[in-house]
Amino acid sequence: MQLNREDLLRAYRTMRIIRDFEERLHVEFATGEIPGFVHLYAGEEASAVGVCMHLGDKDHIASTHRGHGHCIAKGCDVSGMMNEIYGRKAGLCGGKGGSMHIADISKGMLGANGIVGGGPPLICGAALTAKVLKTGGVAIAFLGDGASNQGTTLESYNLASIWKLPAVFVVEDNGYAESTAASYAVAGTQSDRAKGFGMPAQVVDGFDFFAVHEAAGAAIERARAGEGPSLIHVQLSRYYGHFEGDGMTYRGAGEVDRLRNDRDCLKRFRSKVTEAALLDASELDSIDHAVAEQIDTSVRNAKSAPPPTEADLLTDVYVAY
Amino acid sequence: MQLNREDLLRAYRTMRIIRDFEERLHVEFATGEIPGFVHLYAGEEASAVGVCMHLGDKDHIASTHRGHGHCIAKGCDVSGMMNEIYGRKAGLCGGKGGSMHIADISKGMLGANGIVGGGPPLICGAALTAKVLKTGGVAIAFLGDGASNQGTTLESYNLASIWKLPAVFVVEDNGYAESTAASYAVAGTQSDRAKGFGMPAQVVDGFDFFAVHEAAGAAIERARAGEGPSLIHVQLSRYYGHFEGDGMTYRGAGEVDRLRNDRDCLKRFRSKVTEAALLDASELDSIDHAVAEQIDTSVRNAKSAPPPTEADLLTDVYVAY
Amino acid sequence: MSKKSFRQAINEALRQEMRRDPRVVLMGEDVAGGAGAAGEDDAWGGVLGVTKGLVGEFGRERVLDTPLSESAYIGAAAGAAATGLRPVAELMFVDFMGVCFDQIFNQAAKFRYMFGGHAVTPMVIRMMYGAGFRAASQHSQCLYPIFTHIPGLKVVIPSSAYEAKGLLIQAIRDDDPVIFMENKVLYDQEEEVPDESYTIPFGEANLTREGSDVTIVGIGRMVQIANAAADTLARQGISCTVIDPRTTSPLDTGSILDSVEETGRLVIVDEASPRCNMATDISALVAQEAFGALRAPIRMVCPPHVPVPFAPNLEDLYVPDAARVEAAVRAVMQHAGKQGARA
Amino acid sequence: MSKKSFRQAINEALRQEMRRDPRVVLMGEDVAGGAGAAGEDDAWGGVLGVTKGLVGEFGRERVLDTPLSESAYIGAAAGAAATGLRPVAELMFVDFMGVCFDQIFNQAAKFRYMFGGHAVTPMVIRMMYGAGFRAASQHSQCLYPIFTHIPGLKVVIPSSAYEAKGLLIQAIRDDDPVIFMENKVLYDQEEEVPDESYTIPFGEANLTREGSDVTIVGIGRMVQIANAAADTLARQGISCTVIDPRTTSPLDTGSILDSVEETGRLVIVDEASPRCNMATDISALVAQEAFGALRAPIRMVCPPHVPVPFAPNLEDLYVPDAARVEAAVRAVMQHAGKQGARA
Ligand SMILES: Cc1ncc(C[n+]2csc(CCOP(=O)(O)OP(=O)(O)O)c2C)c(N)n1
Ligand SMILES: Cc1ncc(C[n+]2csc(CCOP(=O)(O)OP(=O)(O)O)c2C)c(N)n1
Ligand SMILES: [Mg+2]
Ligand SMILES: [Mg+2]
Repeated sequence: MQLNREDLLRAYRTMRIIRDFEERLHVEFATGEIPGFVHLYAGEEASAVGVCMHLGDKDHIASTHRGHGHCIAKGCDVSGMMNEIYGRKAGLCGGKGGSMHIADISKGMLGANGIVGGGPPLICGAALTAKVLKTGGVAIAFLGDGASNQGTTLESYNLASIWKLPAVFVVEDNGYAESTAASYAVAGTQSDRAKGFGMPAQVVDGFDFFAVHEAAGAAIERARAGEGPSLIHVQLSRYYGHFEGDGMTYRGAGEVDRLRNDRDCLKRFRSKVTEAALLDASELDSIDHAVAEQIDTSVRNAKSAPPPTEADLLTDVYVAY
Repeated sequence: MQLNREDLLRAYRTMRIIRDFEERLHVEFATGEIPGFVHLYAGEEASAVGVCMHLGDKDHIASTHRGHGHCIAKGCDVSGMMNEIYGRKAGLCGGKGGSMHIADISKGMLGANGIVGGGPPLICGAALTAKVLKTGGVAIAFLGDGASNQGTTLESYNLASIWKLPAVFVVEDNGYAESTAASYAVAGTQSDRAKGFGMPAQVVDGFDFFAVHEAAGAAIERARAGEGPSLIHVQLSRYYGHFEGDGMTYRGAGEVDRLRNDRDCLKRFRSKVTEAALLDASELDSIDHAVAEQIDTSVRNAKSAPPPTEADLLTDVYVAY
Repeated sequence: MSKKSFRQAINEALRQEMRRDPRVVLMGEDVAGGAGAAGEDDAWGGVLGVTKGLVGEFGRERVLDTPLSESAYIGAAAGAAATGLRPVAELMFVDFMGVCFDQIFNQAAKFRYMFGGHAVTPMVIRMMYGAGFRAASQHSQCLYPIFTHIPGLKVVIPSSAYEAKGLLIQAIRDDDPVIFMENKVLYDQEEEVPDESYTIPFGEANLTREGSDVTIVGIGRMVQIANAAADTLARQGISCTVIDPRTTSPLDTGSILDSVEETGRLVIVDEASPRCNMATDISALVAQEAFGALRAPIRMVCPPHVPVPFAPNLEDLYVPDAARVEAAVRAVMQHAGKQGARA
Repeated sequence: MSKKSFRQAINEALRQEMRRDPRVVLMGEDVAGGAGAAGEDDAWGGVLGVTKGLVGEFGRERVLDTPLSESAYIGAAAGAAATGLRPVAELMFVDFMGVCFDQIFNQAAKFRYMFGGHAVTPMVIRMMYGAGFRAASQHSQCLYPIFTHIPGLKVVIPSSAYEAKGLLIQAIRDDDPVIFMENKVLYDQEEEVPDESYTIPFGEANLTREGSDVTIVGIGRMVQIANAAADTLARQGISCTVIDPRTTSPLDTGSILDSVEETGRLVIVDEASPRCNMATDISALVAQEAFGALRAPIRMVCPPHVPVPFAPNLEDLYVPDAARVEAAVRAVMQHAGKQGARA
């Protein structure tokens, strides 16, 4: 897929929304106003956006506990998300799900997931639907390096492979599962694992939007063409702790600062498109301003929005019971 | 490990016991006297024996639903097994386990298993014990091609690998999981899967006792030396249905007959050792006769042995409650 | 209408629903059988032949043999259900739920609530349960109390062939995740089953017999045991109502409470392990909601708190039988009144 | 003796047992933390810091960080237990049991019975449970009724720091597989806890308060809710016995029955989902075994049959609180007698 001006602006805007969304949550969480566990995606934006740029509403994704970025990239309403994270009635899930369960099935977003490895089987199902009903859709599972050790994930590789499902497994390898390094917990390589299940794999630099975008394009095209699933090993990093409150003492000194300075996906995108004169810096600046305002508004609104009503406790368990 | 005369005689006798045990169960099952599900190992003897010849009582194995061969090869008492299969008080498990749950922990046999993929995690534990308590022991998981698709198995590969456990995974690939062909259900290859989890793998002809014995020897030596786990992909076949009662209509015409005639592990062993003049045919014949008698006696005894008593229903749930 | 086995009733329900609705797909280990093999296609039709013949009519795109990967394919059923198919997945034995439970109870069951009512997950998971096959501890369990415990699941336990067909068609048309439990001992049992398609609604108990002295509630196959006991007891002058709840979630609490209001006595027959099972669930319901009507202790007839043993003589002792039900009914009949009940 | 938090009490129990017995090993995700990472070792000590400091004393051979593979490492704990170690595995949240349940209920729990009494499997699986953390549907469940349902498992649910230490030491010394459930809301709660090691036997309930009007049984943290309610009720002239069963399997049925024989009234407070839970289990026990003593309906105070909601206001409504317990106690006190009970 060639990226035109519109695409580039959209890619930048989406990455910027994710970044600001997360940076702001980091600040707001510290005030104690945000309930529950919050896992921030800041630093990994190029992955969600590079992949989801190829997708439409008939395509499905399954996300993880670190789901905000995937949600935004897949088109979930940002203020609906913010409301959800604050536990508000106007949240995308009526305040019943929270950060770890944001979903919008109408957008093909099958949910963040509190269970590591929960998503890959679901994505086999979404891909099966696409295949049986011939929708032309594809289904993408995002998963972490930690999740790559979960049996549910590995079984899904095999199932997708033998059924030749239009699926893509995007392993977002940020080097850690909580405080445990992937270098300790993951034997072999992600690509060799894919091969073990008869799937092709690509390794990409997850700080580089263009690299992700290209690899995802190829994998998705392959899936749409009925040639079966594949895996993308995206190498990236998270800027914040596993969840808010994690002191990250397990990380090397200066590790995050270096990444932020030298490899940040937004900076890199900006210099690349401005140097190639594809976009003006001023255009990007105005996106930055607009996004800052959007996030600010959404936080302000969420803070004052009403919570669910008592009656909501009992609804939505079954379609009918 | 060099095989001396004693070893060769033991190997042949053990394979012959397994074969006769299973052939006889096939006959007896048809009379309706044997309760429950029975999965026969006939045809696969070279695998169990080729592996277990390297093991002592401090080494552990975990078996499968198709467990009789592994039990016998690991030294379980044959009449105790027969009694168990008939549901007798004198059975190895007091009649409470039956064919799918024969175990003898004192012999390092951690049980047949009714759950496909149940064994590999257990074997990681046995290997951990060996490592922590420095027993010098190794732990072996036998598993089928079907079980190689179970998440529990795949997770165990990774765990054994990152913990460098003294473990060996023996994939007994008989081409089918129930009626489903491995060619359909298993994407990739067993060796590539091992590689995906950072383990070396060997592929061996499972009709050839010597090939299995050699491969297992290397893998077990490696494990004992603290160099970590490995995988052996044993290619073999079962002579009977998935379980007794299976008409095997899914198998190609003459498939089993051809294997029995051309590749049988016992025939092959016999011709190899007699041609090389390592053993006399008469020695093997007398083993055949002795084994036939042993099995006959064990069946006769089991048929007339008493079942558990009513009180046994309630015992052995807890050590203390 | 003609005599059909429990197995045939289920097969027919699947066939009729697959004809009616192209979104209904089947998946499971060997549900067709013979995939990739050189011999006969449709070689198994499920491990006990329940789905035999369906691949012939609907093809391998709708009757999907799966690898031995329950998490992946049960999860796939959930994902497919949330995106437009209506899958019927087979778990083979309920005992295997331990390798895929997360996809059932944390995913499928919770989508709707977690997502604020925006998900619909119309899937059925069929599975065998129960003792009596000499299949030992890992192939003989009931475990429906576990599914009943989980909000978001519906749990259906048919007690006969007629019930199985109507309840399975209902399950397939239902928009929530349904656990459909088939007692393997019943597969060969026959009764009159209509040829045409029909549904039996969830949450409406069936009173298989009405009487005035004691209410007996049976679960699944235990309904038959309860009826057998009631036959004997009737000859001895004790008149029982036997209730088949059909579904444990939703549970028709009204029918049970109404009956106990009339009889004042309750016996529950449950083949599941005795702790936190359906017998305790129904007993607790009645002890809270119909206490004033109770004239005797509630008695539960259940197996002991032990795994299912292999040896036939032990397994026969393990499963509740009519004699134990009769004894329990007689005990509640003989109860002198409210005082001194603790026996 | 000094004030210690629930978290510290557990940490101390682990430390003392690891010192006492070299066969005791710990494993779980991030139980040490920082494995393979460039920064601090012992970086986490468990997701909420419960095992902090242990790797420093016992090293990485006995405090094992695991990959995100619950089936493999919980199963490894079972296999290790059967072969000579005494592992304490951490499942982190009970909600994750769905990815490894088979290794718990079909393997560890059944070894001894299936193998005719020849297996000993001394393992403990620690895990957090319960609502109150705004952690939503997949990180807030109780699920102990599921473990209680399974023969072969023991289930321990401490209600305070003192209880946690003594029960955990007992669990580690116990020769059967033990599920040890820690309510995450309690971690920071402090009370006097002896420095030396001590055990609290399983199957012996603790009567945290004795009274004559109503018996209240609470499970885990609900014992505290029950006590709070009993305080208020005492001021209103209603005298309650509060029973903490400590272990749901084995259950101290004798203490519960004896108390109900005295009070004639029973309220059970259970944070678990209401169907087939501990409230139903205990209610059914009493309705069968102490019926004659009952003077009022048994009342269960439980959450509704819904997943745990995220929004704080909904979660607060979800979890049983003292006000609901008080209302239930008042209701059973006001009950007029056996007639017309169905409200
Ligand atoms: C089945 C399961 N086990 C454990 C957890 C606890 N947990 C939540 S996130 C996480 C680490 C996940 O690591 P990874 O997959 O690499 O994703 P990342 O957090 O790095 O994005 C763990 C262990 C869980 N939620 N589910
Ligand atoms: C978890 C689980 N799923 C399904 C089954 C039913 N089952 C028993 S054996 C079997 C096939 C196993 O195939 P394989 O691993 O190749 O072993 P083989 O029978 O060929 O020796 C199946 C599906 C089971 N026992 N456990
Ligand atoms: Mg990670
Ligand atoms: Mg096989």
